[in-house]
Amino acid sequence: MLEFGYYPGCALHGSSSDYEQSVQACLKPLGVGLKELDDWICCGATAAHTLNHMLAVSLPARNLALAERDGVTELFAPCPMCSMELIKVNRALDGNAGLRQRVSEIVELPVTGKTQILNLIQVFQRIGVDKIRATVKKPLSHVKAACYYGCLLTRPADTLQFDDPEHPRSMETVLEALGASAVEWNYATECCGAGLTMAREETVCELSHRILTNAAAHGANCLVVACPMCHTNLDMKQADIDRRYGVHHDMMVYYLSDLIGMALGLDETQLGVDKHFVVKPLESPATQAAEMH
Amino acid sequence: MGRIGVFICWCGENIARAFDMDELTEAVAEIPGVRCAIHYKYMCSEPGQALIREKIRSEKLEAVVVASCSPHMHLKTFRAAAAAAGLNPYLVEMANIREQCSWVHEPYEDETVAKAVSIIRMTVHKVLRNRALEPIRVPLTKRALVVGGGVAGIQASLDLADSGYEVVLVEREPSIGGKMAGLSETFPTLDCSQCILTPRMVEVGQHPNIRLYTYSEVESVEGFVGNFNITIRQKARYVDIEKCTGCLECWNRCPSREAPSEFDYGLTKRKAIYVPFPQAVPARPIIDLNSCAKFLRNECGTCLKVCQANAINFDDQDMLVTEQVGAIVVATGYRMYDIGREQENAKYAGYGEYGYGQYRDVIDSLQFERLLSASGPTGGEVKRPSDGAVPKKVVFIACVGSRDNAKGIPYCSKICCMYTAKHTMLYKHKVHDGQAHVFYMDIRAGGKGYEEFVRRAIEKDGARYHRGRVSKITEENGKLIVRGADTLAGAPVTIEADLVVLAAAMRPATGVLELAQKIKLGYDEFGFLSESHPKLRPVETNTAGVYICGACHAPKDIPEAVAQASAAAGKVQVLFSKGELTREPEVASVNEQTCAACFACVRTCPYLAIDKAEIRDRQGNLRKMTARVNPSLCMGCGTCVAVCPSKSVDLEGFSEEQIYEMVNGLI
Amino acid sequence: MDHEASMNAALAATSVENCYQCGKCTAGCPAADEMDFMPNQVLRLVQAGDADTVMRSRAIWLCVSCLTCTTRCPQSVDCAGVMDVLRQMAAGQETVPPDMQRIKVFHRAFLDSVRRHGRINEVELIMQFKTLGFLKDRNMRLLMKDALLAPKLIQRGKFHLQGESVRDRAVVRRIFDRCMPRADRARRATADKDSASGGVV
Amino acid sequence: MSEDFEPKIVAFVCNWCTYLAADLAGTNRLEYPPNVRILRLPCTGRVDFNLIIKALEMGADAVVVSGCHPGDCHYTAGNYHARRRWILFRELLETMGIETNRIFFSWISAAESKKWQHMITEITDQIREMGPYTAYHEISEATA
Ligand SMILES: Cc1cc2nc3c(=O)[nH]c(=O)nc-3n(C[C@H](O)[C@H](O)[C@H](O)COP(=O)(O)OP(=O)(O)OC[C@H]3O[C@@H](n4cnc5c(N)ncnc54)[C@H](O)[C@@H]3O)c2cc1C
Ligand SMILES: Cc1cc2nc3c(=O)[nH]c(=O)nc-3n(C[C@H](O)[C@H](O)[C@H](O)COP(=O)(O)OP(=O)(O)OC[C@H]3O[C@@H](n4cnc5c(N)ncnc54)[C@H](O)[C@@H]3O)c2cc1C
Ligand code: SF4
Ligand code: SF4
Ligand code: SF4
Ligand code: SF4
Ligand code: SF4
Ligand code: SF4
Ligand code: SF4
Ligand code: SF4
Repeated sequence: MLEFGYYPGCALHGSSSDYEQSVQACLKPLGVGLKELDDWICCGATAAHTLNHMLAVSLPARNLALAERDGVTELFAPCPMCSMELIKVNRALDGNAGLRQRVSEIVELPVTGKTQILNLIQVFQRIGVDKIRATVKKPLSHVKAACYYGCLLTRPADTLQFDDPEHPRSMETVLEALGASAVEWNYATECCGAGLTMAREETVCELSHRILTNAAAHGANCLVVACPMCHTNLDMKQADIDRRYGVHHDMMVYYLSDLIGMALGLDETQLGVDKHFVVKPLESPATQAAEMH
Repeated sequence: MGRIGVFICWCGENIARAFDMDELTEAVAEIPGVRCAIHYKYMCSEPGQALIREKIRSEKLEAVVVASCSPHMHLKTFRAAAAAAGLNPYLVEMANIREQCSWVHEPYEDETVAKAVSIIRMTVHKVLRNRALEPIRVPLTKRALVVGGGVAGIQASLDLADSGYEVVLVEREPSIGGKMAGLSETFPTLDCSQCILTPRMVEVGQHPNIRLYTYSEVESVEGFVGNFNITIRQKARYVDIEKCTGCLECWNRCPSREAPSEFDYGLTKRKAIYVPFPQAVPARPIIDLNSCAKFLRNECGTCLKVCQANAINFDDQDMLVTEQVGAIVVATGYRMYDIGREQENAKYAGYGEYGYGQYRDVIDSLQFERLLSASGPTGGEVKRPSDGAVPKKVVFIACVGSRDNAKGIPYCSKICCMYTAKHTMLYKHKVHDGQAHVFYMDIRAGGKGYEEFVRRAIEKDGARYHRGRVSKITEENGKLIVRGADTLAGAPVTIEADLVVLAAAMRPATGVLELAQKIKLGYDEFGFLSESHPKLRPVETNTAGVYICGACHAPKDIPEAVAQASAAAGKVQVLFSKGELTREPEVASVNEQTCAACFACVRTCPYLAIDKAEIRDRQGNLRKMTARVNPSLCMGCGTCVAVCPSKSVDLEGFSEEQIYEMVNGLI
Repeated sequence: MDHEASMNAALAATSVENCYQCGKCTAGCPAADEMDFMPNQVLRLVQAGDADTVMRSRAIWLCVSCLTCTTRCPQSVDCAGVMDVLRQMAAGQETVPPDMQRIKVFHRAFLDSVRRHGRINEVELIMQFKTLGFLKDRNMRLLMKDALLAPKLIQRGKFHLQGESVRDRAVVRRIFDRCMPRADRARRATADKDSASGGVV
Repeated sequence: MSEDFEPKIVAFVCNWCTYLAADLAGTNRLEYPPNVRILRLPCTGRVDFNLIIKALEMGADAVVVSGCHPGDCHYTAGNYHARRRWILFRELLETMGIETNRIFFSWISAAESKKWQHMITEITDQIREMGPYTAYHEISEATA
């Protein structure tokens, strides 16, 4: 059985609790245990590096220090913003003894920056795509997804060393194991506005609108994300976007974990899919087949 | 030795003004080993030289020091004079008391005189330890190898062959011609590339002095300047080009048409037995086993049946042949930077953001040349690959790969600004209602008529130039959405294009590094071959007898490649103009008994003149390893002497002993 | 390392001097259309030593930190990092254009919430952001706007009215105190007061 | 130091750059003190550091090594070798207690006759100030 340290980050304990529900529900049948990091603190997100460089280093560093204290070597952070901030600090600490010492003093715990950070997709990669394929109970042949990575899952590429920042393929690979298909489209790594959700709605709506439009134009019947902020912008804001642009996107936005859960035979309510703002049944294979006749 | 003659020159007043010449001469006569010391008004004049000759004979001098001007001025003169009197010329040295003494110090000062004496004493100390030397003679094979049959290799071969030397031309592809054979029209004059190149190709094919090996590679190179021994691998072609008459019946009848055409850069398919292009030299087919039905499935054999000349041979094997040459010209040219995501080396990260290889209507500039070419897949009509539609809006992107540190190529590819301007023009000439857009960073058009050419593309043919790089290309509804910037306007620019042409960087040809290692050529971090001196020896290399030309040296256009090729041919002719090669004998040599085989010298020698050698006893058992200098390659810099930890290398003319004794003499 | 030194180090790490003004950052920036200075112009002004002009710009606040520019820059300039540093400098200097105040206020409210609880308390954050934002730009519509969304969130169990706090809140405060320069701290003291009254509204 | 101390300076110069600069200084009649003795070598790459010590041992008060500018070496890279060796050697000399401030490295191209003139003038003045070099003999006596 695999076990990872778990850093939920604020969003998963707040307005993206459906994501946490989904992650936990789908990992259980795959035999993955999560051990939540004790007394973790917020990573500071965009706000910290917008306002104070040292804080942007220290807040993630405190969490890395907690992980090191508790002997956690692999830490799963489902929010790409959190995982990117954690990795960035890891890299900054690595090979800079001066900074390590200074930061250790600030966060009151020794920190070396050696913990390996995993995002959602990497957790699935660790489980093994073949194992997932073997565990699938209900292949998702009716799903034609546009995999949306957003900006932070793959960037900055040389720091994260995760997937091609221009043409990532890791989500597609997982989806194919589920029997779903993925469309080729153009906005897989275009930004949705991420952290500006509240502060600058017009920007966020415009960017998200373009993403939804492009996905539909390329024949996707849903979007798949692995980021709470992307989900917020594309799902929660969808009604707002519809109103603003006089359209009706009506696009399901799944977490990658939702689809895995569904393929493993879990109920949508177990995964928290019912808590999304846009909820509608995707055409099942049966109805699609019926239409073709 | 102890019979040294010292000849002190007045140089009119130039030297004599500074000294009392008699006193100086007397002081010099005191130096141990000096047999006679004489002063004279003009040593380099005929009477002066006669004086030296006479004294060499009468005093039976064993060595000579001329104390006068700089050795750069007259060392050759005096060595020749000594030789005329029967003295080995390497037993003559000069003491520079003019440039470095009388001209720069106050006259008649004691210090000045003392200095002149010590300069002469130092030189005497040295010449006492000079040895009689003979110039190194190297036999010379007056044939040349040219590697690469692009326009540069063709030019070099023809120049050499026309001046009467035999040329061995080795081309890796089934035909010569290189990239130029596939170009449409060429800047800056817009003449048709094939029209000017194919006659030259035919000439190569028919020239009595040129032995052409196509579909062949250099397997190994041994020897050195004047005496290279080349092994050439002739790859199996499965068609005997001696028997083949070139009727092309096989080509017409071959049923397989699967492989992407190399000549059209994948824009069309070709058959399994094919001639690369109609004007190929030799105009003989070749079979690509990877797409031949007989070879793959034993299902065909049509060509075997139809060939009247019995030229098809499925049992053909690679063959090794050897050739002796005296000089080598490398002209292996370039290849395009691979814009796609897959790279042979992670350093050259591809351009995922441009969708090359993903969107069919994003092509590179060599592919666009084919679309423009009258002999190309569309017969010269501009039609885009995806659906054959005539593109009404074409975006050209400059500096793709070039000047991009993040992708591993910081240099400018130099010609893409020009061919991009050419592309916009030719496109406009063919699609009158079309609009060309160019994204560029700087326009680099230095050359005769080049700037005017670019201005014509903009002013007359209406190409719209945007100064900025493109960030991303996406495809929507059959249009390519190009997102760039116009930094002069200070705004992002989005263009919906029908076709996008990427002016990819030029990189050296594949396999050039292996070749360079075989020939012992230097190359830069990008794999371009290094010249000996960027200004004064631009086509020579640090390996004597090896020359470079064309785009294997750096990105360059046809005029430059051709000029360099003629220069390289000229250098070979200079080399061949002598009966045999003679070299200055002031070279290094290794004391093989004391050499510790650390090979520090091997690594430092800039001319790769030192080899690792084995010393074996009579039974052939390895006794020890040693370094060994090849006197034909050593240039006499002495770097090896300084690095040898066991003091086992020494340099003739500047030996350890000589230099120590000179220091001794100075102080 | 004090705040300024760490900012200078951060700016140095961006290699801003390597920028050769190709504009690829601008071309890919999702926010460029709205910016007063294009990303490449921001870089140019910093190179030219005119940080003052860019610190007053709207561009640095419109940047959404998506890293597109940094990812594609041919000179490996960390353009997004430059934006960060400029925001940090501008935030400390009160040169933020009026219509960008909201963004800064949001980030500040965010950090205040973290400072107080160790994690984000979303309800509090929204309340504080809305009131502070309202005090800055008197935008009534905005004040009311997400009030409509809140019930839906609560209904979906996505809003924790209580919010979470970490056990060791004292250490969080100490971390903040060590990182924030004195001037910032003084200002935050007033922000604390504002938010206290904000809580009442 | 005695008033009439005249330093002895040995210059190891390459045949292709600095030697020609010294020639040109002559052609241009650029005066400089006669204290320098020029020893022509093919390349500064030939300069073995034992040579420098030898010169000091034999009574030189200063040593100059001068050749082509980086990138202009007649033999492509000899001057790089010389420079690299010098960096290593300097430490060695310092541990031996030899004053490295009496050893001068410079690049002087064939055209830089003025530079040659200035350098020699300056070094001569400087060494005249420093006085004769006796340390070597003191060291070798001490270690003997
Ligand atoms: C899109 C484009 C448009 C251009 N348009 C123009 C133009 O309009 N005007 C202009 O002046 N220039 C133009 N050029 C430049 C022109 O193509 C080059 O200057 C010219 O081809 C260089 O000639 P070359 O002989 O050095 O190299 P190449 O043409 O590359 O020839 C090299 C030859 O060596 C062979 N070879 C390589 N390695 C080996 C090996 N190991 N052993 C044996 N053989 C080997 C190759 O097969 C090839 O035949 C253009 C270039 C491009 C990319
Ligand atoms: C400011 C400046 C800086 C430069 N810097 C560099 C540099 O850093 N690197 C570089 O590579 N290049 C440089 N160059 C370029 C360089 O000067 C030229 O490339 C080079 O000098 C050209 O050499 P040439 O022999 O063709 O012409 P020239 O040097 O002009 O020589 C022509 C000779 O022909 C003689 N002559 C002319 N007419 C007649 C006649 N009718 N009969 C007999 N003799 C005649 C002239 O008197 C002259 O001696 C520079 C040029 C300039 C202007
Ligand atoms: S040998 Fe030299 S110094 Fe003597 S006269 Fe001739 S040029 Fe002058
Ligand atoms: S049919 Fe035979 S002779 Fe004719 S081209 Fe083919 S191989 Fe040559
Ligand atoms: S045997 Fe091969 S090459 Fe010959 S005709 Fe058949 S497929 Fe073509
Ligand atoms: S020649 Fe022009 S297009 Fe080519 S790399 Fe240089 S500047 Fe860029
Ligand atoms: S450096 Fe000296 S000891 Fe070493 S291999 Fe060369 S000659 Fe032999
Ligand atoms: S003297 Fe120079 S060229 Fe000759 S072998 Fe030694 S290092 Fe090589
Ligand atoms: S992409 Fe990089 S080099 Fe180009 S303008 Fe932007 S920061 Fe400068
Ligand atoms: S990080 Fe900021 S400046 Fe860079 S592309 Fe994204 S929004 Fe634009």
